[in-house]
Amino acid sequence: MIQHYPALVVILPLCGAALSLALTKIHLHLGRNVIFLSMALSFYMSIMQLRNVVINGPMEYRFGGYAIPYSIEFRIDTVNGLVVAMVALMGLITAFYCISGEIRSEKLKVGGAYAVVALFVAGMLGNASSADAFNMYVFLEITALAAYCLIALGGNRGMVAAFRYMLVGTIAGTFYLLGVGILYSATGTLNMQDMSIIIQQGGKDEAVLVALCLMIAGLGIKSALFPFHGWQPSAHTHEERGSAALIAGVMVKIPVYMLFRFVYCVFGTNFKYMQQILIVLGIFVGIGMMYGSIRAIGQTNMKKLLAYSSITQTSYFMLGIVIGSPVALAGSLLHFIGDAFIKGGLFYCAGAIKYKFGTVNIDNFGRIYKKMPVTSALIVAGALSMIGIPPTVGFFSKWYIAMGAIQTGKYIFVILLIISSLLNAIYFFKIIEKIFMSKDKGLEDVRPVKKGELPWSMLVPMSVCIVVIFLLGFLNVKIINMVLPLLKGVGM
Amino acid sequence: MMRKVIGIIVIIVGLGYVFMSFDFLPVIGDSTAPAHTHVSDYYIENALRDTHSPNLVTAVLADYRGFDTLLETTVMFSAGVCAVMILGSKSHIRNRFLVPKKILKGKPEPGVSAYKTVNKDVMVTLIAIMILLYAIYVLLHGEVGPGGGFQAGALMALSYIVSMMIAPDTRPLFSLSKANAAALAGIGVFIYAFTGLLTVFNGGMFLEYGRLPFPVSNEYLHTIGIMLIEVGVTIGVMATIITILKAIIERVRFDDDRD
Amino acid sequence: MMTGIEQFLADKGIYYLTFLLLSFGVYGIIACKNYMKKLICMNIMQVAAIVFFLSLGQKKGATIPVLIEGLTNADSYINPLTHALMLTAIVVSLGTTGVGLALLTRIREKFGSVEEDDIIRRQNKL
Amino acid sequence: MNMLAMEFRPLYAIFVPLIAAGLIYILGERIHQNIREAITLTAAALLMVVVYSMIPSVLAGNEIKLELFSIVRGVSFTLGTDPAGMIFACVASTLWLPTSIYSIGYMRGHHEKNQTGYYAAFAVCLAATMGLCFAANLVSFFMFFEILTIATYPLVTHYRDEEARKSGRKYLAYTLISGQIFFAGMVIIYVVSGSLDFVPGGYLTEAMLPGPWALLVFFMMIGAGIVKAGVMPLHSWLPAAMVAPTPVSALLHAVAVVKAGAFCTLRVILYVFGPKLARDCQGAVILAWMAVFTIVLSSLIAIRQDNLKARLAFSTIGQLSYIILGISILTPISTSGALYHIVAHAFMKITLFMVAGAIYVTTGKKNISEMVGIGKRMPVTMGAFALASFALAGFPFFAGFISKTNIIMGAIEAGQPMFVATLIVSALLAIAYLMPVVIIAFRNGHINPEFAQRGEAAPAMLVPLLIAVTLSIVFGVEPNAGLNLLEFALMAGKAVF
Repeated sequence: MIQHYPALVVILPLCGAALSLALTKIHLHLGRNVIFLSMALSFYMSIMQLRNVVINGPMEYRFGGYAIPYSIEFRIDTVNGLVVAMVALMGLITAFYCISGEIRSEKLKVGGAYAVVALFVAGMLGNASSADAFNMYVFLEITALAAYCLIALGGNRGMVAAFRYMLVGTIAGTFYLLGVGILYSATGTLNMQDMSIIIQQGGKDEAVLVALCLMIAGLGIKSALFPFHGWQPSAHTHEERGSAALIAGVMVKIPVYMLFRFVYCVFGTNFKYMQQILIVLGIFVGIGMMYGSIRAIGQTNMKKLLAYSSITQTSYFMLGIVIGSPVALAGSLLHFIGDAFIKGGLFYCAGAIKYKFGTVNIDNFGRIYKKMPVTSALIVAGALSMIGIPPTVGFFSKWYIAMGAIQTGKYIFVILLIISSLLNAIYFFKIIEKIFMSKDKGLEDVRPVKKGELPWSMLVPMSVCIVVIFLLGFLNVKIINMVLPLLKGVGM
Repeated sequence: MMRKVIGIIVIIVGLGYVFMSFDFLPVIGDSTAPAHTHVSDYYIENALRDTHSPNLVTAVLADYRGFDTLLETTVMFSAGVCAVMILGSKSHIRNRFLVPKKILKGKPEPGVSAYKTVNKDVMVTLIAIMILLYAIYVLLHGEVGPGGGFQAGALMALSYIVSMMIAPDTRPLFSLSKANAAALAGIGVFIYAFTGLLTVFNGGMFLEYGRLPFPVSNEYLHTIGIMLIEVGVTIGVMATIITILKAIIERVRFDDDRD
Repeated sequence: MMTGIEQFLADKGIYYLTFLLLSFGVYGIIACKNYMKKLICMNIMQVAAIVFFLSLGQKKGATIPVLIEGLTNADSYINPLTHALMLTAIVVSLGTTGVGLALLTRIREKFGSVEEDDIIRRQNKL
Repeated sequence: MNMLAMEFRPLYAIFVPLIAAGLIYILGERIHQNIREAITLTAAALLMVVVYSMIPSVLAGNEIKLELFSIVRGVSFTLGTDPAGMIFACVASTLWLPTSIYSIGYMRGHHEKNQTGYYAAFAVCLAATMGLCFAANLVSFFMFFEILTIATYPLVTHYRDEEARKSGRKYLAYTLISGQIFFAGMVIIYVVSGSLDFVPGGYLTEAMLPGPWALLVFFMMIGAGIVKAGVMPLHSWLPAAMVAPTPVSALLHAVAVVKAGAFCTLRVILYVFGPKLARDCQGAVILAWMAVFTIVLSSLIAIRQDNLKARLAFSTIGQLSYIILGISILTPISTSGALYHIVAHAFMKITLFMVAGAIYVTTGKKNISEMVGIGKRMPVTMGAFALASFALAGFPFFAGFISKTNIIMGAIEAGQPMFVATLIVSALLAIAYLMPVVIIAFRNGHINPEFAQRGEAAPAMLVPLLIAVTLSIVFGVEPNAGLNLLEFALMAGKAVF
């Protein structure tokens, strides 16, 4: 049965979402529980699939049973096996987190909310595991549509933010579609494996150059790379409380993974214009790292602060692609996976504080660590990992990125890495100071929470995030050894 | 104003330069271009043998790249759910259209004044039936002629819209509340996904119609497979269109509102 | 010189026009102030992408991709793959426009107008 | 002897305080104060037992090497005992017991808030210090180095008021920036040399870091050490950290943080760069002159300080630069002198801080000008202060004397007359800023009415004070008493050269 796992990981949340509305009509929580079951199953399968890939090599799955270039194909190797597992886990714990945000009044709204989250996760899972260019476009659109809805659910200002994000997102989607079209016109197939074989034979440099530029523009907009990041801060501040972690934590990262897949696996590294493109990308990444952190320092709204800091994180993942050495790539992949839990976790905290005290403004976070120990512990863990203090995953990913940068002689990126992690330190310790030390602002509970700090449905995801941040720290060598044989650097 | 004109001129000239300097696209219409020689001619030559459907587009759509169409239907479904979630909250807006319960209670017999516009109601029901019949034809005839699930679904929704617009106060052939329509859309998508799962349980790859469990020869299996997913697509498309329609209508205040 | 441009227009003119349509759509999205106009320009942009794909799939002197008894060689039918893909793109643009309309109704209802500057003014007051 | 039990001892040394910290933090609020203090004390005692049990094996020369899991691809998390590490570990573990007894007295006497947080952070600091001593490669060293920084932050900002936050910010700024630069240097070394393990005598060669690169990486690596050790241009976080309660400054200045800085410089220069490369790239000479500049300047500033704790802080900056000077002279004797000075300075300085704390708790006086005739009221405390001042000044039969003479002999052997002059002048300056306090305390002219009758400090503070003074004398008279620390120092010195 295991060779069916790549397909089932994506199909199960899809079926869960499809049925949830009908099942909610039968009983209020039946739809929700079916979605939890489907997500838990898909997470279990993604772990089994990852284990299988590590043991006996990449798996591929041809939909409809036809030969490779003629049917859609899912190709799972260690790189996207890890990404799929991360997305499945984040999806599961975010679904748990959304329990607290339920509007029990209308049956439709309960079933619909979970259906949208399940579709969102199914879209990202598919995006990570697909090996067909056009198929990725459709998954990209499913994720985008669900994201517009999740942002729109965050109240009236969310509507405007969702509309603006929709316009920008559709521009990005269309650019990506045009890139796929040009690649199809040059190579004749849509399967990435087949496409790279044809491109490797050469003679198609100009088409690949134009397609690459379009894709960088499209995927750059989607992942809020520096020059195209305009939509992100407003979108993240008004998100629906539960799913903010998913959108900021995971959705912003999937396009970076797609760009990695195209640049390194499809176009190959000895493509004529590759050096110039990587230099241009390097400039974007460099400015992006600085810009995100500097803007984040001045913010008082915690969600906006996290939104700006996720612009920096996107530049970290692109850093691996720009530096080009396999070690740097492995490092940025590790950061990719770790940061989903760090950024996701921090958004959970922002949501939890808003849920309990109804405020997002940092200044009146006075001394809340007494009332919210788990949240403050997660904020501290996230802060340490963003700065790069050893036991957490942040340190190890910075280590590999720095090593890659030094090996290829690109010292500018090491300096940028250090400066931006210090800038991160500034605004994170500002938050820590406010939480642990500033005067008590006497915040009282907005909602009568029965016992303890937060409903269990919020505490579970947060503690999972804390555990994973430290766990990834210890497992980093296994992950790197898994991933390294697969990556070949630029001009190495 | 000047700024706009300059902007447009810059775009025209810029794009012209790009297209002149890079010849990355094949000359239009020449059949030796790489786009036509690699994958698509395999489809043309083997479509009849593999999928037994003369309509190449349906063959590619439903069989070779069947997974894409499943995702297409999910896009439709997610658009429907999103529209409902966004517009769904305010239920206190006066329900403009007669909900079936009200109609069934006081059914106007022929001769009562409410029944006065006989011809409009009769005409609407006739048209609706005709549209529905044509929709079924398009659905079943999909793989031969240029048809398929999406058009059939749109047509079914059309019959609902026609009866709702022309005679709002008569009972349409079938009326769905917003929640039911959304649920139906979900079921449509599930039918599609379930046919895929059927083939998986039966030992084949996802959506490999050769492995459907029905006791029929291979040739017909593909046709049944395509038929099943077309039914799923139709239900999904119809229900989504109706959901979005009802969500928007309940929310928007028309100028000629009586209240 | 003239024949050069005519030759270019004959061969690649359609692509140039589709990209032109695309850039007008993008320009419209950025430049227009009214949200409804932005939505329409978004649709123009998506149509441009669809036209580009379909123009890729053309073959000179080929019929529609429904198999006819006598004809078997590939050159006589136009490329069915692009048409199948574009069905998906059409559905995606329909879905996005549907959600966009839903958003616009809520914005219109809450902010009373779909003009960008009114919305921003009222939004800050909110 | 069974090797296995010995094998994991360095790991036990790290886990004992860590487990204690966990217990204190989790149970802290629920259990009675005395039980919480009992946890700290038992952990301190246990730690001393574990560390002392390792002494015989290190003395015999066979080092324990414990390779656990691979922390980073290609580098594994290794712990190992070597003479230099042993000295620092013995000092830290020995001082943990008296310091915690003292802080119980201080905290209770001064009715401090959130004591649970204090004791938990204190225990984590000790765990990090143990990790520092036993780390056998740069990655694990950096790991514990950063944990120490983070663990001391809540201690520095103990009072949670605006001033404490400001000094906390300054402390973090200095240490984090230097930490990140250390990280970059570490990566460069790993890429260039391919290994990060500490090798006595260093393993980097001229070929690996050609020309100016060696100097740049040298200063990137010792930057973190210098900041923590408070060498002049980067010292300003240390006086600012005086805002913290006295047991914390005792920990900061005598036991953990400052010593970690000196230890980091020692590890980098002698175990990574190696004396030859350090001398070739002129790094050692520049460092030596920075240390000399710091010794002189800090002693002069110390004389003018009226607040007792500020004066002691500047004296710490001066004394630490002794160690840095001893290391950067790059001769066996001066290295062992510097190592032994870690021991001597720890005991002497901790006594002075405990005295300052005792005075503050019993009489509430902070400035020296208010302490006229305090000897009448607290003769024992001020007696200990006088003894410790003599020791610090380097009088014979005190711990300070041995380490200073070694460093001076090293300087003579290295042919650096200027350093010898500085060391002697600084001994005089030490007297200049410590003796006035003693003289004022025992003047019997016009006495402040408060000090008329005898009112010693609470026994919980007095006992650790006396322990510390007696130890500083014992280590002066018989350096190899019990823990034979001088033996370790000499062994380390010989091993490096």
